[in-house]
Amino acid sequence: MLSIVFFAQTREIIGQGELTLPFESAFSDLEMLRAHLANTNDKWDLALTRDKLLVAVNQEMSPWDTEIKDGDEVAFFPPVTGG
Amino acid sequence: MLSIVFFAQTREIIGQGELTLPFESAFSDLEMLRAHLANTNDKWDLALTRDKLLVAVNQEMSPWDTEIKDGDEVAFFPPVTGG
Amino acid sequence: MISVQTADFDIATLYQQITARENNPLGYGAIITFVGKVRDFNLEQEVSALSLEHYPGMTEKTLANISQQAMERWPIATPIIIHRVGELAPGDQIVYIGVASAHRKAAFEACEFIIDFLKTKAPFWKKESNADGDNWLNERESDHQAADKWSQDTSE
Amino acid sequence: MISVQTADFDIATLYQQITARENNPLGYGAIITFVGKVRDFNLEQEVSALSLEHYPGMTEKTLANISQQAMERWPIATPIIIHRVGELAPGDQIVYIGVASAHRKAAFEACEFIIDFLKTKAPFWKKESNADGDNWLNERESDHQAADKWSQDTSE
Repeated sequence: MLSIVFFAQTREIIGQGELTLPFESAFSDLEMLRAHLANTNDKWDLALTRDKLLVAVNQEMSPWDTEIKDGDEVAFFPPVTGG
Repeated sequence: MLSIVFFAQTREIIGQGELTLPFESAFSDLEMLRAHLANTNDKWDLALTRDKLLVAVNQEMSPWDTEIKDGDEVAFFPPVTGG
Repeated sequence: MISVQTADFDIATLYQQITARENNPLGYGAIITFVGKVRDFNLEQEVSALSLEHYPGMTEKTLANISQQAMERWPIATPIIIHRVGELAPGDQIVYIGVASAHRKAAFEACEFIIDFLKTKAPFWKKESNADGDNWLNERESDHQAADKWSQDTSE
Repeated sequence: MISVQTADFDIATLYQQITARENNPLGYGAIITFVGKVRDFNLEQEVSALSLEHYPGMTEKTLANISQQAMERWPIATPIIIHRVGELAPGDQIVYIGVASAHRKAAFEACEFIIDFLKTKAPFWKKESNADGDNWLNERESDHQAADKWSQDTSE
């Protein structure tokens, strides 16, 4: 299983904060996973537009070509604005 | 009158913190005043060695060629070490 | 010390901690602190509330990593980094960074490095509420420039 | 606010003052503070006491001038500068500088500018007492370099 989490605007547009997904080789890297999720519907497509979207694997910021594996936690979120 | 004050090592070597002196045109700039005071005795000469000595006129750090006038307050002291 | 919390923090208590012997075994005497607060009165637009979301777990890891990087780069005691989350009001404290060193330049640099990296790397998101509704804040280019300068800067 | 005093200072009270509306009318939310303390435990040589002499009158004028320069150079609220004089013990606080700005970079720079100039321009002198007797501290070249860099630095 993959654990997927969303934060801030991304979470709000999608309308949920988390989901789990059986791992498939069809989305074995972050870009493939993003495209797969964006395909869900128009809202998900908007929320997961790659422009300015950030992604973390197992709580580490990662580039889009990062490979993922069963059991990973993947987070999608907009640029951070703390401090 | 000139009011002369000394601080820190300068004060300790000279053995006094202040004095007043009738103003004379013979020491109309800071270097002339320093030389005049240094002439007092060996201790004053040592304390007022120009190397690393700083001088302020009316509580403003001043270069050695600054002219002084009757009524000024002149301070001699070593480099500052606060903070 | 790292803490992500909803509760407010007390700068006097944190100052005691940063100077306490267990945190600062060499008795470093130069202490720099940074506090960031919600803007109290904004002349252009009244901000009535601020909501801070974060990514639990990743936030703490990121802050610990930034703290570690600062300690490898400068001769400092363990920094204190506190960041609040949840609902905040104008004037409320948001973030505290405390750094002690024997050298003030190192303490200034390490403190600025930590806040610059926190602003661009730590997963916090701010949402402002005002008369016009809610707005997620945009990232600021100036924050990225501030963080980037630490990769180019080769001075101590 | 400038104060040269024998009494200790309380950083919590000073923090309230730097953020208070009368001092910080625009509600600046980035607050940097610097505290310098007498080294508490020196591995090389035990310092048992520190005596701070100053030039009354000139000290206050110099600090007011440094404060004014900082306010002309950066968009900051009135800085707070406190410096103690007289007899101090290891661990005692010596100096406090508090600066508030809307921009953290301005607050960091102004705070560092003030302490760099204080160290090289304000008429304070430190005398350390240890097992070997009394020693007036020497000026440090690094302090002069730190102050000089503000004349060369043309960045904001």
